[in-house]
Amino acid sequence: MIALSDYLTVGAILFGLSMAGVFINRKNVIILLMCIELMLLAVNINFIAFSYFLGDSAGQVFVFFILTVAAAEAAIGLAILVVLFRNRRTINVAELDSLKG
Amino acid sequence: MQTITLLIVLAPLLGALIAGLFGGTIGRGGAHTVTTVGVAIAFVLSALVFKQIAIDGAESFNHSVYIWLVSEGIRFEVGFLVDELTAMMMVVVTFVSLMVHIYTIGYMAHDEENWPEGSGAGINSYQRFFSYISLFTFSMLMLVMANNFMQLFFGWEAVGLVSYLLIGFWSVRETAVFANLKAFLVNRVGDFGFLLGIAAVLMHFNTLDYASVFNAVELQKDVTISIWPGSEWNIMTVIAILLFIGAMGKSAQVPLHVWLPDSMEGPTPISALIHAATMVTAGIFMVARMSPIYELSEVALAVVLTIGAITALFMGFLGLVQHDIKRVVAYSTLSQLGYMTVALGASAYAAGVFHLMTHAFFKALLFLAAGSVIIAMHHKQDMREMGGLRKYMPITWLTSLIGSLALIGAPGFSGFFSKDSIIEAVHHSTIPGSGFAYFAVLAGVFITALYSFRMYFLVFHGKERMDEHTRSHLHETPWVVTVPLILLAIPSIFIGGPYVGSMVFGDFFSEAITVAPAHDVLSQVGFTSAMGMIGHGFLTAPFWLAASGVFVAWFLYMRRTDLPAKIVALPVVKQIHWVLVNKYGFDDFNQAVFGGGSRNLGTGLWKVGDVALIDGLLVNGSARLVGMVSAVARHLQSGYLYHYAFAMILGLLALFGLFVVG
Amino acid sequence: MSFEQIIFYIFSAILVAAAVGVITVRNPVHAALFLVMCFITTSALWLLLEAEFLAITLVLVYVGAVMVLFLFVVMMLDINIAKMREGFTGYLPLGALVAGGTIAVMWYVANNDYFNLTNMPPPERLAADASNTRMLGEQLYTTYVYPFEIAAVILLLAIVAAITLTLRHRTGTRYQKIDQQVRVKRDERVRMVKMESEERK
Amino acid sequence: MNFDMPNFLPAMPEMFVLGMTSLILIIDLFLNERTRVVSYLLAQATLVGAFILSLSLYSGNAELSFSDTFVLDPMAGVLKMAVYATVFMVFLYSHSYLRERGLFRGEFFVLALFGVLGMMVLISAHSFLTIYLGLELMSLALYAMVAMQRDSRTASEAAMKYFILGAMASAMLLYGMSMLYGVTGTLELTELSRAVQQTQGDRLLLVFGLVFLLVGVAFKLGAVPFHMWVPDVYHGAPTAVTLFISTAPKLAGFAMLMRLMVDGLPGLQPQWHDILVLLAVLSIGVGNVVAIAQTNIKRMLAYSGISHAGFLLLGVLSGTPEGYAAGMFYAIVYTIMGLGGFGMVILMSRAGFEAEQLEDYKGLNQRSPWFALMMLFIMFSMAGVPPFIGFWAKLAVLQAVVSANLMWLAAVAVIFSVIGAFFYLRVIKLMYFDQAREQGSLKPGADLAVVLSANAIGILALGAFPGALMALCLQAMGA
Repeated sequence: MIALSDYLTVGAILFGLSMAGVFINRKNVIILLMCIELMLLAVNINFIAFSYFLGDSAGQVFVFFILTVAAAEAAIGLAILVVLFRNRRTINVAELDSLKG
Repeated sequence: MQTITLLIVLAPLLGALIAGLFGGTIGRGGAHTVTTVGVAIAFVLSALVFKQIAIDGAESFNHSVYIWLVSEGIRFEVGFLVDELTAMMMVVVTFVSLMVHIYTIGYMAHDEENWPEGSGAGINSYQRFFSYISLFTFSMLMLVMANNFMQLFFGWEAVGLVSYLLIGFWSVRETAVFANLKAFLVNRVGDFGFLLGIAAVLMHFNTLDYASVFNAVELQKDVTISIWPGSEWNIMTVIAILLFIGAMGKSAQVPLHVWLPDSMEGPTPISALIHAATMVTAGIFMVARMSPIYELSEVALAVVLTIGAITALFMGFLGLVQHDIKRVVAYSTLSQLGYMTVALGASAYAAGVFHLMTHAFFKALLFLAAGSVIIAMHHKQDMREMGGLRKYMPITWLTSLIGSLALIGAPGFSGFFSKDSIIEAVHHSTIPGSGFAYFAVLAGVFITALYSFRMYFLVFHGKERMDEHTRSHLHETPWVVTVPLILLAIPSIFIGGPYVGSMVFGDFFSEAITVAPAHDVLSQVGFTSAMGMIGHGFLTAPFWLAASGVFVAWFLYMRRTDLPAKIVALPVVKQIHWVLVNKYGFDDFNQAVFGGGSRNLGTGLWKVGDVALIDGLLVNGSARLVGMVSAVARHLQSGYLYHYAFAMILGLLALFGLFVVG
Repeated sequence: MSFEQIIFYIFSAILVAAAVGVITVRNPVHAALFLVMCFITTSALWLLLEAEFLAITLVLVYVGAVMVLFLFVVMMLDINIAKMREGFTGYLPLGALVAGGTIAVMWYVANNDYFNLTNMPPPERLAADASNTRMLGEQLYTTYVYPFEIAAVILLLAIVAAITLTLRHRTGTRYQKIDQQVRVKRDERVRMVKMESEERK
Repeated sequence: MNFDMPNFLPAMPEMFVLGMTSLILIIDLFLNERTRVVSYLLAQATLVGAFILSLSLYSGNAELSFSDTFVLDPMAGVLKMAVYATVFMVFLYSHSYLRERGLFRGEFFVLALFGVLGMMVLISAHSFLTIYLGLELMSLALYAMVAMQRDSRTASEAAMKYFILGAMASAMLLYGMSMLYGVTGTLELTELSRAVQQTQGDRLLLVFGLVFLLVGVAFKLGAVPFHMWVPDVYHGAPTAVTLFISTAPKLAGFAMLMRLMVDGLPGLQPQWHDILVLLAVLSIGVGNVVAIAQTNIKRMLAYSGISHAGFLLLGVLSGTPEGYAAGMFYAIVYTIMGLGGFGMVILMSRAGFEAEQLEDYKGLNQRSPWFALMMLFIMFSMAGVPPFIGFWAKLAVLQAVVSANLMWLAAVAVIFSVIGAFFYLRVIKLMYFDQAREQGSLKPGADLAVVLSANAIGILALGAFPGALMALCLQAMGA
């Protein structure tokens, strides 16, 4: 049998990896957007696992909404990315430093 | 009564707002009309109030106008307390202010010449000036009419604020801006003490209302607090001294006096109104108002007495070596404020306040006369370039003479009554330090006469030392200038005699001021009538000291004009003169100590003596430390997204470490 | 080890490996493909958890739409991948530390006794004809109708925002406006100008 | 299957705003440059209408609807009305600014109204689900608004940073929600609080979820160390958008904090109290200290906003209704002051010139004594000088802290705000005692002049009569 904690562990590993991904990635903003998708995926795994083990459908409903919002979020994130690229001809994270102090 | 008091306060405020906000629209004429009318209304109504309270003997008035907030039982409110003391102050403030308003119309008529060509700052400066002085009148009235500490503090800060604005009025002059900064910094030190004092009052009495505090002082008089372990202080002493530190800043007592002479950078009407007649006396007024507290602490009274005596004597000396006509008057103001403080220290509050009143008239007169001379001299202020002005400006000459005679206390003039009362009161005082104070005020009489008449002779008599161009344009100033001089000259002569009997030695202030029987020196002096005082005056030391002062001045500056230079050249005198010219080295000492780096802040602070030294190091040091931390910390905001993300993750991990795992 | 467990561990392993791939490869196209792999393996895990509808949605919507959008943008932006390859390993240790720290704490929590098999046993498997989709649909249109509407607004907002941000009217492009071209009159196109004759210089 | 028709009445304002926003979206298609003002007027009308609706629905009771995912209580009523009023002011301020920069498009108002709708949902949320959706609706609108100035390098950089960090923060918030859901088995706040009370023994899991939740809230409020986006976004965004971001969302952020902590997790009060203390101290410290080194006024106001967020937390962490009321009071007051501060930046700017540097404020008194005075009001109020409203706000939260027996915390807050007073006073010094860099008096448009004057005088007037607003906050918190 697979315990709830096993699923949670998978979620935790995914979440931790994607957080580290935001931090170690210094070249490409798109990868950051992907890391965020990964984070949401980790959360979704948690919710579905809980939903199953608690026998409560609310978790699945929540995931449904997270998926919706994440799609909207991806669209806006990519739109901002396009605007950024048009202005700067780069999406290098390390070059996004004109605002500081 | 409530309506009247509100009107008195609001009329100048309204004038100030109209002139300040719509100055461009209503123009010069509109601005001076609206402010002058506002103050005139306040004056007429104040006179009415004075008549009701002081002459008809109406009940004193104490009402809250508006409760701002009640917080844990403490009421923050606006209210008016009008008793004899307040009524007198109101009349003095509004009268001098009215005179100054009228006078300013003439004095500032050509203000645009004081600004560089095309300066944006000079736009509407005339209207702005009127707005400021009316605003000042409002603030000062709020201060004197307050019935609680919070409003007192509001007025206190507001008059300070306007004072800074006016000292730095000609903001294109570097000296004006520097003087402004100096006044601001020095007053901060005083205000800090004042605020602590109010905080102490709040802490111990749990109310800010005067009446409630004064009712409670008797019960609290033996309470002590421990400021640092092992030292017990009487709470009354602590409160009184803290409040007095505030008074020292505002009323320019040594060592917080350094800002007042420099404040002469402001336009002359301001010097008359704020830095001679009214604002600087706020400290005196405040101490008199707090007499129930001061009476319970002999230590505090001794401090007040000593500080006052030092100021009265040593600041007078400095008047002897100044060449700038306004600075002479400024040092004379310092010295006279010292006299008032001495009176307070000797528990002769009535005499101090009486001197405050007479001084307001004659010192405003002297300042405005000096201003009149300055107008005629095309804004030159050096007395060495004057002389013989008597025949060109007869009205200014005559009124100056009256003012000077009042200042030195010539029998019969108003200053005589007030000053002699103080000297006699100190003579009878038993407070520690009164011996020194008596000597200081006596010697001060001679010094006062000497510098006053030195100025008088240098300006109005003797050789005409100005250049040809200036001489050809010399003439009496217009009526808006001379009329206030005449109007101020009248009380300078006559205000003393009729009122000294009741105000100083009678029971005029008995409701407003509390004097412990043991300290009641004025009743021991034993005068009853003005005439008796004059008769007595001719026989006592002060008169002869003053007369000899005048004589010496005449001898040195009229007969043997070569002598002053020779005297100064004498070895010993030369050194003393050097000390005096350098104002006892207050400024240079600190300059040397702080030097370079933080010069602006340093020079402002060092002048405050030891306290400021510590203060300077601490404040300066910590300010710099904060600045450094700030500069370093902003580099954490590197602009890099991954650093920001890292900060968030670290924050998260730290919260885990502290609250989940730990 | 039961069959379920085998499936779980295989897919989890692939999932974690693919996630590592997403955050470490330089080429964004590869990263996107790794992410697709993550989604597909996750949907397999969700099937184990009887969330059939969401598992399918994840593949259809995420892999089918969102990841295609990602790839589309990657291609469109024409990024110089060669430059993307510089420096990176320098931060890896710190990154590993962060990931390790976070995962350690989360693992510590996730393996709390509270979540083990005795405290939270898996429920009985549902009957073969139980419809996950129907269950979700009933919930969504009754209990969760308010959030459902808000989600609709969010999607509308996303459309508006994306168009606002990216739609450009190219100034250089010429369009044919046929109706205007047909309706044109002679006076609008030809202007007679009278001029003095000029001398040849 | 049975389905009870939910009570739509409490959600009338939300439905109205949504309907109007969609209407504007359609109408705007048929407008050109000259008639664009119709969108603007409709947007303002939407806010006014919503205000009237919320006001008429305002009552002393809490009303749940939509299967308990929605709540309308006095706090929600007051905060929503504050949001409408704030955004109304934002639109007034922005009107000419947007026009001068070619940003005067229907989308601005549509996005802003979507943002308002998000805030309303968040304020009225009574379940994790609606909190999350409201938060996202608001945030997504804000991200897009920051990037709206498409030809600005700084705006797009700011938007990107804001987006990435914001998405990270909401992912963390979600993770926390998933943990709490896993432990309690519910998403609904009342049930959650009951379940938390019943959980015996080890609270490790709950606290673990709590930390994640607080990260999400702290990010929205801009509390240290989750504040890094604040200065960059405020700086990079067009000032009209900065004005929007810096004001109304704070009210929503406060509501979110209250919903999660007070409505949902009162059982964990000792734990979140400690965390909030830490966040508050860091925010007040870092905000006030780093502001000193700033030369850009938008950044300076951003750091000032961070310190204000710390003060706001002080009110909440005391854990008493009076404290919550103080926090709410602070949030509303901060909104008013933030409007004035950034409004001044808009007023000083003109086409082709952004008055962002502190230097631009030199000698303002010579150029316009009136606006220098107005700015003085705003700065004094932010510094907490009586009699301005900012003073009462600080006093109220400090009282709450003191009554919670956290004397040291009050002392720390006071010390840092004294340090912070320096940078506010520096602005005043620049305005009054320095020589202007450019000559010529300041001539703002009549509408801006009136709005700013009303705003600044309001700060003074509220300072003179703080009682009514305070009473309203107390009533809303049931204190």
